[in-house]
Amino acid sequence: MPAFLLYLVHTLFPPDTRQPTELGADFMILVTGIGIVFILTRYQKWRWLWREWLTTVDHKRIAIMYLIAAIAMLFRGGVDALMLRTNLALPNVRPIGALEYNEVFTTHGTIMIFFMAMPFIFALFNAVIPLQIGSRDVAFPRLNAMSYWLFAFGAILFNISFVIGGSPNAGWTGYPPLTEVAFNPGPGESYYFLSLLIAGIGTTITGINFLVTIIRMRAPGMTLMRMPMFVWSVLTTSALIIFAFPPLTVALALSLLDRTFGSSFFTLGHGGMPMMYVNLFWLFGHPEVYIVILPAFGIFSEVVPTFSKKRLFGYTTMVISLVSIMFLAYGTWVHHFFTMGAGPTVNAFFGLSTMLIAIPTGVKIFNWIFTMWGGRIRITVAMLYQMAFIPTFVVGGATGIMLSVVPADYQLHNSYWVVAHFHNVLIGGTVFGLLSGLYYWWPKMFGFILNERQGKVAFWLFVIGFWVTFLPQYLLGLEGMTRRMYTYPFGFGWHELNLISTLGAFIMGAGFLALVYNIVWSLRYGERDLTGDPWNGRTLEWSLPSPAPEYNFARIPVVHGVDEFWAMKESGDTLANHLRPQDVKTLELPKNTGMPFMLGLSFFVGGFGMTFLWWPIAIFGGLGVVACLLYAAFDYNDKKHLPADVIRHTERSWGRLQA
Amino acid sequence: MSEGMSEHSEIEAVEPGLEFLRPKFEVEGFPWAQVMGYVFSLLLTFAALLLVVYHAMPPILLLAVILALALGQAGLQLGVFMHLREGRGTAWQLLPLGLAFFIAFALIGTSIWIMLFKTGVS
Amino acid sequence: MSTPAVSEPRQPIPVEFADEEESIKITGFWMFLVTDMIIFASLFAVYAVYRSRTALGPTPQQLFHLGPTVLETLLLLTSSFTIGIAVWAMRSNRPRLVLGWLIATMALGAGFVITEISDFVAYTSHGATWHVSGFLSGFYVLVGTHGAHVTFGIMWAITLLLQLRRRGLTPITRRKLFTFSLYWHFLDIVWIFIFTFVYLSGKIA
Amino acid sequence: MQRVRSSRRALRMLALAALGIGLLVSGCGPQYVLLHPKGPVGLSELHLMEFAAIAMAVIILVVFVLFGIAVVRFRDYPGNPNPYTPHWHSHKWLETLWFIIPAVILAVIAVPTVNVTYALAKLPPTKDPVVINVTSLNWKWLFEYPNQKVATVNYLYIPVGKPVLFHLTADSPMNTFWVPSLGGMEYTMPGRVLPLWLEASKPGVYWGHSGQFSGIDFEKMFFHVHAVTESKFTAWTHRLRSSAPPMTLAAYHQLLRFNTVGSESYSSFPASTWPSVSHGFTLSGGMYLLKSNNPNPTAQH
Ligand code: HEA
Ligand code: HEA
Ligand code: CUA
Ligand SMILES: [Cu+2]
Repeated sequence: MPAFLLYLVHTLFPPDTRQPTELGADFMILVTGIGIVFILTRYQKWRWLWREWLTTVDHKRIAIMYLIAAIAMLFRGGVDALMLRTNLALPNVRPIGALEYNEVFTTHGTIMIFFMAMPFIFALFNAVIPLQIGSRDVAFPRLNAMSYWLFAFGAILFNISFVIGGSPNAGWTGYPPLTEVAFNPGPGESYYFLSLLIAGIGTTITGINFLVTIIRMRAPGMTLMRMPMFVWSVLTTSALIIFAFPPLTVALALSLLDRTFGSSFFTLGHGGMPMMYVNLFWLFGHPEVYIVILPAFGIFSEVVPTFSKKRLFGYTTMVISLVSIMFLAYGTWVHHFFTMGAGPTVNAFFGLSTMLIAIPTGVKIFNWIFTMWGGRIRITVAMLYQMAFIPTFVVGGATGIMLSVVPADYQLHNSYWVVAHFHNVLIGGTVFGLLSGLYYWWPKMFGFILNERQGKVAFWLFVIGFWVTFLPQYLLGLEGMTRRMYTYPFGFGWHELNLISTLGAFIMGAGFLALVYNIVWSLRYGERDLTGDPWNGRTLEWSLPSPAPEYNFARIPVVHGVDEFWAMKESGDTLANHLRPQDVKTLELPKNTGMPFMLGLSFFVGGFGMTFLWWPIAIFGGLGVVACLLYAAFDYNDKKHLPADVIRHTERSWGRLQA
Repeated sequence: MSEGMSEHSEIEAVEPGLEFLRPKFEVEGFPWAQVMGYVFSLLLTFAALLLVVYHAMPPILLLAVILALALGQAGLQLGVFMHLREGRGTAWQLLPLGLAFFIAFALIGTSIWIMLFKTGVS
Repeated sequence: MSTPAVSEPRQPIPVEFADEEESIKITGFWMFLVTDMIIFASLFAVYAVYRSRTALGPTPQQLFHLGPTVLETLLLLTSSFTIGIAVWAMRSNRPRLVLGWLIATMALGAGFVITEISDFVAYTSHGATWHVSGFLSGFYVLVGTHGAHVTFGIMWAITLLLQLRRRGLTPITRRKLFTFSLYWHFLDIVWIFIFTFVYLSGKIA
Repeated sequence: MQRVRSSRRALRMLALAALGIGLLVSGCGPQYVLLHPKGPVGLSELHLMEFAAIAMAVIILVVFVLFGIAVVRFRDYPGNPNPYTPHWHSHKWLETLWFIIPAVILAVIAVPTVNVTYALAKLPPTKDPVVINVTSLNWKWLFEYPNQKVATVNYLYIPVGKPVLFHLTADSPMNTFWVPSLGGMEYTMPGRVLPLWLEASKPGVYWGHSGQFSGIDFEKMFFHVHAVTESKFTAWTHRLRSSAPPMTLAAYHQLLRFNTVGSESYSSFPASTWPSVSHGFTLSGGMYLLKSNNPNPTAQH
């Protein structure tokens, strides 16, 4: 028995993970875990948690769970970033060693992309899309919950790697053969492949779900060309997900087969070909960066008209540009490996296709500017993020164009120029967009408004910190500093700029803390949103109370044009004014179910077993998955009825029902 | 088991104005389309097999011809058996599928192009 | 369900689409097939690139026997036909026929899987395991993924059979049968490309 | 007013940022290796970069100005005299304009991009190159000179004014071979051999590094390129051939170990350390086949 325990401890906590930072993290997690369990037990909230949240199929609640996960992951990824920057502050001074640094930049990149940006956009999809298209729910509510739990357990599997067994350490791109067992014998890379596979299934399902929702569930009268622009962006994003995630799944699965079952795809010998992984990864990876930017574009297309009090400029060209970005996004992936010798014809072709994306993107930028032109701009926090986005993203896009100039990329590839470029678009585009959407839709999601003054403080810290961090990194790129170095020697002239950059990162960190303070403060003291329409909005979600009731619309609206709610308000004819008691019918709603949670848990158990090659556990998890699927197949009792009286009562309490 | 009794209530349940939603049942008869589809699918397969076994053409041409036969077979399955053009919102069935075919072939073609292209500094 | 936003067809539509909610699920299933198609496309791309990377192992020409493969093709084509008839029987509202043709489909599918496994066993017993070369890895994973899909399909068909027996033809079971048939035909299409692109073209010098 | 102040602050911020860039770039010293290339390849890449940078600066300027004007003129304050046009939502010519202008600018960048891409794939026709076979190992560089029959580790000698043709491969995870002063990088990958040519036009010692992360001691994969006159180069090869030890297969296997080493020189090298292309790349002397020889697989740590 002691021998077994020793084995267990040695496998789960191998010597090289017993370092101060990791022990600290272990301790933190333990304390937080005990704290949560204690609070839930103390206030007898277990049942509440299970019945109201863990089993929910309501898209609005799923949105909130996505949001919590995303903010937690922003924190985790941000702490990683601060560790990276601290290590690089001075030459040859390294608070964390190479081993940990490699783990930290890997988890930073992976978490920020897959477990921060993705759930964040899904939070907004879930919170907004059904309301904007005038629908009671998404097309497949249960699949929606399944997506969430697959994502959540994928994220948990990825995060426990830091405390159990050791994190992946081959970059967020996970290029072989570095990820093969010969070079990476620990469990880290298995964690990486398995957690991304699990979360990836969830993401693919989300893509299908929202695509079908938008295709089939729009309110009558909402033709394609009357959809709010955010809906268009989600439609194109979902299509991107559907076509982009399968190659990732294949790339990850093949790597896993190599690691676990000895196949020879990406090995050094045996005719293995690592470049195929690179090809498949970027077949996914490039569309992925548009997956995270298009929703941000959609958000800005809602925020700008609202706060400029003016219709969106160039609706048709906005749609054309979204759709062409969607198509072009599939045709550019080779720009991530121009330097893999595919030859001048291939490189020239993909260089040009990459440049082409600038055209539709530019159209959007100019359309936003001209939406503001002739408007009346109210500078709220949501609008401020948009106003920071335009200059920031244009610089990031411009430096991207310089990378697409093939010979220039020969020099700039994998240098800090690239690091600066992608933070410029990821933070300046995606994160600013998501934060803008967060402030904009927060009242709709939670029923109160985030304090604007505090929000502005967080905003300025974040934006100034951003430029101080990443502007110097362009110059570091020109100085020839390559990425993923855990430290650097003195004498290359890299130290001043690195120090400035580190300083900026801490300013950003302060901005994040201000943001969290803003949320926590507003939870208690924030102004309630009683009208349901705090910003004088233009689209249907603002026609509902905040937060929207479980059934969203007591009666499905009929749509006559773009900005339907704005038109209603202009004609003095809002929905609330003419909902008569006899319009309200008994509704059929999806019933809560524990299956999605159990499914996610089973995947988690199976994934954990496979990571450590503990086959009984892996098989147990697999059986759990089968059991969940069987349960789902034979479960016909998935609907509940919401009586018309209850709905009338709710609507009346909001003052939305005619007497 | 009750031979399809359960449908009748549902047929009555169709709302006025939505009569087209009334379930359409196939008239009893013989599944000619399916049988012909089956025969053609066998023909296409054996054509490809025979061409290859007897090396009927130069390799490149042969490859092209058997791939074309496979495509024909796919079209047959989609049209006859998967009833691709029936249903509601068929545009939304055809569009993604067409796109998927395009992307699938582009993906395979470009991967070959990128990975097998002979490079060299000359 | 609310009035749908898509333009509606003028003439009556096939029975499995009659229920709004179930027809949405069919649309969803088409989208799933799209993702699966891209998965297979990626695997085909892998195979295409790895075809010549045989290392010290056998080449396609040396490895493949067409005999079992032709048998597999016949079995799968026939099963595609039988499930087609099952859907036809569903549309003419004859539940008993549906059950019969569904069982036939499963039997043919099982025949396919057994033939494929015995074929794989023959290859590996000659030492052609996937460890040997990139080509063999690509081959086993492409063909094996398809085989796994068929196996999964058979298990799905079993659950379907049980539901059909219990509940007869309802909007829900009709939709489930129809999506299953889509899945099965889709696997047939994939197999045709495997047969053509892997086996037949492996025999072209 | 709060709103007025915050947008003014935004503008001031931008001005400051622009000034900062200007200062840092104009005051740049020799550490900006990409801006001070020492050979024709790096020079043509720099020219292209500068060209693209100017085009991008124009775009950025246009967007910033338009955006600035919009923000300043159309804020929502009482008595704003500028026209308020809430229903103005499209303009055919404007929208066409911003499809066309970026397209034109891109076309202007695209032409030289394509030209230089093809040009860099060709060796200069008149001169015959020095060939060097480069293998990246964990975490060191092996350079074999097939014509001079010598080999080095972690440093290179090349003649000035003569193109050098590198053949790049790896007997380890991927790296990129990069000498920023001379020109762009190219991957070293197991199972493939990629060509890259560079040329030094001035004598000097230039540092190189790997651009692709390859494990724990990746950071230490610096090497030095000594660009010397042709005669000095010949003398150097003679010296190696006469005084350095030969590289045996056993010595190569020593290099395969997961560690870092200093500079080393060899008077010869075995043929089997270079991949053979038959059957999709095999390597009889190296790690490709000798899995059992793989010294310490846990050396990641
Ligand atoms: C949100 C994410 C996002 C977005 C939107 C983009 C957008 C773009 N990216 Fe970026 N990119 C990344 C995220 C993103 N990227 C990431 C994460 C990496 C690195 C991954 C890794 O290796 O780890 C990367 C890497 C990367 C590379 C590879 C670098 C290398 O490794 O060598 C290249 C090369 O071409 C590139 C190019 C571009 C281009 C041309 C755009 C264009 O879409 C930009 C278009 C926008 C504009 C141009 C601005 C607005 C336009 C106008 C105002 C109109 C007028 C403009 C012109 C006429 C030019 N990116
Ligand atoms: C959306 C994606 C995203 C986001 C938001 C960020 C945000 C940040 N990133 Fe990230 N980054 C990536 C995506 C992202 N990054 C990717 C994909 C890579 C490539 C990885 C790879 O190479 O594989 C990368 C790599 C990367 C590197 C290069 C590492 C290397 O190559 O060696 C650096 C270095 O400066 C860096 C810095 C930062 C900083 C300072 C932030 C800041 O914005 C972070 C701001 C901070 C916070 C938001 C949280 C603050 C937390 C606190 C204040 C809490 C403090 C409390 C305690 C310490 C207990 N990132
Ligand atoms: Cu910069 Cu000289
Ligand atoms: Cu990209």
